Amino acid sequence: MAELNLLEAINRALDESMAADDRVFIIGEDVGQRGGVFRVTDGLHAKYGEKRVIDAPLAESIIIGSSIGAAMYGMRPVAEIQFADFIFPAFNQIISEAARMRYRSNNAWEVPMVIRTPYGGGIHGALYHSQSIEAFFTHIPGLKVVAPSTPYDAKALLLASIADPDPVLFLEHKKCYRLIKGFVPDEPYTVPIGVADVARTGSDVSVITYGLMRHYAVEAAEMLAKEDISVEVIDLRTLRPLDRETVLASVKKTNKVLVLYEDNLFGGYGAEVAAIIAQDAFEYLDGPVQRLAGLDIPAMPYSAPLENEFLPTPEKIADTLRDLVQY
Amino acid sequence: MAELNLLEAINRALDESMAADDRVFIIGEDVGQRGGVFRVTDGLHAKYGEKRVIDAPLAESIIIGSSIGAAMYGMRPVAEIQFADFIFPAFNQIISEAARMRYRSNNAWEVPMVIRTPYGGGIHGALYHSQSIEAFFTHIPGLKVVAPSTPYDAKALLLASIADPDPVLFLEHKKCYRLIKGFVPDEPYTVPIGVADVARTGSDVSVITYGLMRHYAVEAAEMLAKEDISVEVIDLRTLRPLDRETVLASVKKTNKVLVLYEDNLFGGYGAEVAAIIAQDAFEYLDGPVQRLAGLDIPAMPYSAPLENEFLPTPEKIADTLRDLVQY
Amino acid sequence: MKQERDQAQLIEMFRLMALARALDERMWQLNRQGKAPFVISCQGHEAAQVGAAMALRPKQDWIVPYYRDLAMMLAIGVTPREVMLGLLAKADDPSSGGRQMPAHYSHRALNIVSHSSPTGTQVPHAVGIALAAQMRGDDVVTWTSFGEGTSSQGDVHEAMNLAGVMKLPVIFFCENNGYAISVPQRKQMGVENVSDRAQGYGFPGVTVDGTNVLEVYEAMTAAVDRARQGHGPTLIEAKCVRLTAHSSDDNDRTYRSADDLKAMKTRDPVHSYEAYLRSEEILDDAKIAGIRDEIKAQVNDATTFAEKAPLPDPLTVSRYVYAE
Amino acid sequence: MKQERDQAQLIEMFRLMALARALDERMWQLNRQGKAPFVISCQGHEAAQVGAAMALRPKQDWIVPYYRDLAMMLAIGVTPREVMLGLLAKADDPSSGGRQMPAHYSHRALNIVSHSSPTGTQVPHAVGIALAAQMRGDDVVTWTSFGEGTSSQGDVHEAMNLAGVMKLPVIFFCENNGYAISVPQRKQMGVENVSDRAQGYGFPGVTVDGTNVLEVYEAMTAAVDRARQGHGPTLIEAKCVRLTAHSSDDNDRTYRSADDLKAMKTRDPVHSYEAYLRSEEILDDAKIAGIRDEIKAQVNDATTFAEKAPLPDPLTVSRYVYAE
Ligand SMILES: Cc1ncc(C[n+]2csc(CCOP(=O)(O)OP(=O)(O)O)c2C)c(N)n1
Ligand SMILES: Cc1ncc(C[n+]2csc(CCOP(=O)(O)OP(=O)(O)O)c2C)c(N)n1
Ligand SMILES: [Mg+2]
Ligand SMILES: [Mg+2]
Repeated sequence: MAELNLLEAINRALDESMAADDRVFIIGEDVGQRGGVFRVTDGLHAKYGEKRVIDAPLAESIIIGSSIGAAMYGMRPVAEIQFADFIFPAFNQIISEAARMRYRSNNAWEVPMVIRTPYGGGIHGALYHSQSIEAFFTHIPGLKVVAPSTPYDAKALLLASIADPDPVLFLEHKKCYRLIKGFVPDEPYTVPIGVADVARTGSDVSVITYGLMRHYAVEAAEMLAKEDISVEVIDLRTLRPLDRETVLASVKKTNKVLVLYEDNLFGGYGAEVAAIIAQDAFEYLDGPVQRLAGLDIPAMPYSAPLENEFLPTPEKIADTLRDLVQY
Repeated sequence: MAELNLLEAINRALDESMAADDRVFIIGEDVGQRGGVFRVTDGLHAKYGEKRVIDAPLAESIIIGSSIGAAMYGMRPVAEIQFADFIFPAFNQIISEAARMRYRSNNAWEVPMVIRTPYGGGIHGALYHSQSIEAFFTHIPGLKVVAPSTPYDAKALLLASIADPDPVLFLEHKKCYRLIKGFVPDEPYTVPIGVADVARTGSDVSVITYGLMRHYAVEAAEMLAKEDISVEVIDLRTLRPLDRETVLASVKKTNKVLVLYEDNLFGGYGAEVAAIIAQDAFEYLDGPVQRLAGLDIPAMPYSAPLENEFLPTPEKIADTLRDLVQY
Repeated sequence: MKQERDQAQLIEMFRLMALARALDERMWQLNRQGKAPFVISCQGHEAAQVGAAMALRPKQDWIVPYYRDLAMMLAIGVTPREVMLGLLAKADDPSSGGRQMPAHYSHRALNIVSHSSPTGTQVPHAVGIALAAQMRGDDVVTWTSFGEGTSSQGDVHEAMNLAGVMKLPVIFFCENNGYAISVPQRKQMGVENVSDRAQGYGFPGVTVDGTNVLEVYEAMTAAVDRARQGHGPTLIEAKCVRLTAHSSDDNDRTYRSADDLKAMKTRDPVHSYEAYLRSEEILDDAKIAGIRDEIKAQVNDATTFAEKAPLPDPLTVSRYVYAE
Repeated sequence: MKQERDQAQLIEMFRLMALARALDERMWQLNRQGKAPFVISCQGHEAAQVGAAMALRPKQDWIVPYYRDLAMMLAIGVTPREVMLGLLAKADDPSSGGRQMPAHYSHRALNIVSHSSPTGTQVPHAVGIALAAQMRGDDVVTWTSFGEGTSSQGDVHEAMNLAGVMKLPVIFFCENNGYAISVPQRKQMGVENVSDRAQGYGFPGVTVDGTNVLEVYEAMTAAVDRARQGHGPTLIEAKCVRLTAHSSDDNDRTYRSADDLKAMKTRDPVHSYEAYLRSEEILDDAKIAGIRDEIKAQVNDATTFAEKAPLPDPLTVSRYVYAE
């Protein structure tokens, strides 16, 4: 049992996978000697060599496209996109190819690959180093999308993703990389894809969230606990397939719900969660299905006074929950 | 006043725009002598020449990317993507560039361009000639998304889109191209971007929809009228900006709502509409916010027995509405 | 194939080309009869494909094709029955069980990789397959094809570039028929030859007459040898003709003059190869009639077989989104 | 610039290069002082950029730059004050009002186009601008720049291809410093020279010593003439050195040896140009001191000015998503 930050937990999972299965390889920009711009792949180049930790040319579509081919051949590629904001040149390969391969070939072919990428804001990354991208990818049947928020979950879910026979987009919140620490067992353990975590138990209102916002929600819940408001926080961990049961059970228990995410509000992933609740838990609702999310502007600006406006904060979350509880 | 089909109405709008403003030009694959694979640009090459109706190389990213540059220079490009399914190679240019240009330059630059593309299913187009793409693009602040379903709306909205100072994605349902006919005035008239249409007035239940599904919803409403069920059909026409007022007014009136779309259900555009209703019209709801949409499979298969399973039909819509009214 | 140009081989090439042509013509018939909603042809590309296939080892080498590659499919081992199952979108279609449009070939047992409709996306896959084969130390060559129009796509550039960096055992095979649907080559690129691109990636590029099966075979043999020896990729551009409209949804009279169409027919690769084999006295009327009879029977059999085969069960529509 | 290499011009080139260097060094100081969270440098690229700029007509030609182009910006007319406003993300930053990271240049009045962080997306924009200028019959040349790493992106291929087809008045300027962050050129491409790509698009490609301002100027002048005469694009590859880490977020000791770094310093373009001007007796100690004093005053002024300037008003965060 070691205390690791999120980044270290991911590094461990990569290392263990590569040690256990020689079909696993890493491909991406600066993943080699540099160990990745965030140093997530630190040490792996030295340990496994440049044939298994491949510094790719600066071209996202071929990073993904060649990983698809290698996966079809029988390898287990783990592709890194340096920032989630730079995944869009590979959008066509991911959604038209990786995600549709099994279906279109009537199960003859499969694409067992993982795409890892740091996403999310709050680190002065400006418009193109802060984005949330899950709304695009959770809409795609054939793809799985995982977004752990703790070192414990990150390690196990990355191992599960690499073992999964289908393509998995693995989202790493870059503000959590060094900020979030936690104990990670040395012995093997699992966290299955598709199972949410009740991060905090409560009875007055549920918050459905993931990523950095899980931590902000817990902070808000702690503030509200002092006011005798009991908040349940659900950390989805996997965004597709969504753990509907856990979400609906929580809403049916508390009868009030806030869907919280840091991406732009309109058309964000939380819209789907809210829509499911509004249809399937309608009879249990004692208040509107509330949403709180990032601003509807093209992306987070750089200058501090502007950047600070973008994200929900623990205070804003607490305010929203207070109103909702009083509804 | 002429009776035109959707395709002809769009052709007229292109022709009138080009005649009125020499900054307007068309660029796309096969748009020239061929007049487009659906013949939407028929006759324009002959009339305006190959400098204003440009047959581009087979490369979507440069079709959009060069249009962005030309728009910044002061032109009014109308880019055609031959099938919506093939827009993804240009995804990065559209969302990272066109949609963010004004914001990122603090209003110094703008990208007044239109991207026209046929979308939607039901024409034996299989996985890659049938897709709905609006969920990806309606999530993007900085972009407008228009999806007319009648010749009358299509002509006016295309003229409005070309005149708009911001980038507009203009979605043309390919099954409607020849199927849907209607009278189109010869004299000038306008349909503003951002205003929904009450396609049918009713009092028992509202259907919020757009595109081909508007016509299916009206069919269903007509069936149900015989059973004394009064259905209101809202055709959004513009998907972003969404006409929240019209949507909420209808729901507040009927107290029951079905959000209907043909794209895959999970994370589709209708999720946002449902989420807005669940939050902002909560007190008026006498039943769950119901959704009906395409299947959650990678895309519509080719073989007829499979293809027929994908889309909501007027019958399925009527069934859903019947249940909802009885709720 | 020990002796490179032994007669049996030369005749087999002819048989494959003629079979592809006959099957392709039958597809158009079925289309006109309303039985096949969509057809896209290999007519005019037969020599390029058969010449290429003959240099590959079926089931060992990997094939990453595009929609015009009917003759390649037959040469690698897809049967006419299987092809017809695909055309009619029947349940047992090995490509996709009727899920994809016809001519979106795939055949797992033959290492023929499933491709999609967006043009050019298959080229990166081929590079990834070659990378995997190189990593595993397998004796595998990967062949991928695309039209000259598709060479304009960014994916093709990125794929060739990576293959050049890593010296991958992959052959880029561009079937240049001068058109991307209606767009002529001069509107697609500022050069005569797509093969000129190769030197920008650090490997050889060669242009051959794609209507000459033997010329193609020779260039392919050299490229396969290169790949196998670890020297990396080759770009082969085969100048073909497109003897039909782009597809059954197209009408090429709107953009090709009657003269152009006529001129093109003089470059029919099946005719010219037949003439060559006659002039070399490898084939004569009787032998040709024998081959054609056999082909006709095969095509008839495939048609009947596929027409009788069951359509997919609608209940299967939601299967195989993920592993089951 | 009538007489091509008159002394004033040669000195102006030096002044611009030295100003860019001094401003750039100041940025790193501010970074170390915790005042500027992010810096990305032009150090080692000054000669390439100034040589290029001198062949362009400010406010008439269009500039589609990338993040290393500080010296180009200064040469076209962006002031040191404006640059510093951008570095410190102040409200009056002409690039973005502090919305983008530093070095994401834009200046509407100078026809300097806003670019983003995803590499290579600007290159298609340049082609579209050139297309528009050609359509309008305007006497405008469009210049766009990118690193050699970025030349691997599909967008760059698609852009060059279209420019070749339409013979557009655009100059593709590749600043090749041998690295894409940590990835050395040999892992990026299978060729020595990015300029080899041009022949695959049907226009000239030339490689020049990007640390030699006069050599760059000459190649640029030829390319500008070509463009102006309607002969179409040119690809110029300027071999530069990157004298700093990739950015203030990078640590290049993890992938460049001390020897490599030392060797690179010997190719410092500002030093070598100063030495050249001394050897030609165009500059001497006194003149250089004068220039450096003037530059120092400018850099100090810009720093103080920008430090005092107001930050953006948080209430503006939602403005300009659409036209208002
Ligand atoms: C990304 C994408 N854009 C557009 C299309 C529509 N389309 C299908 S085939 C084709 C032309 C292909 O031309 P070429 O590559 O030369 O191949 P050919 O058909 O001539 O063999 C086009 C534009 C597509 N399938 N995919
Ligand atoms: C699409 C995209 N992928 C990755 C990055 C991260 N990134 C920023 S600069 C850079 C290297 C650029 O190298 P090069 O083009 O040679 O320019 P240089 O910095 O050397 O001048 C990378 C990988 C990015 N900005 N955009
Ligand atoms: Mg072609
Ligand atoms: Mg570089």
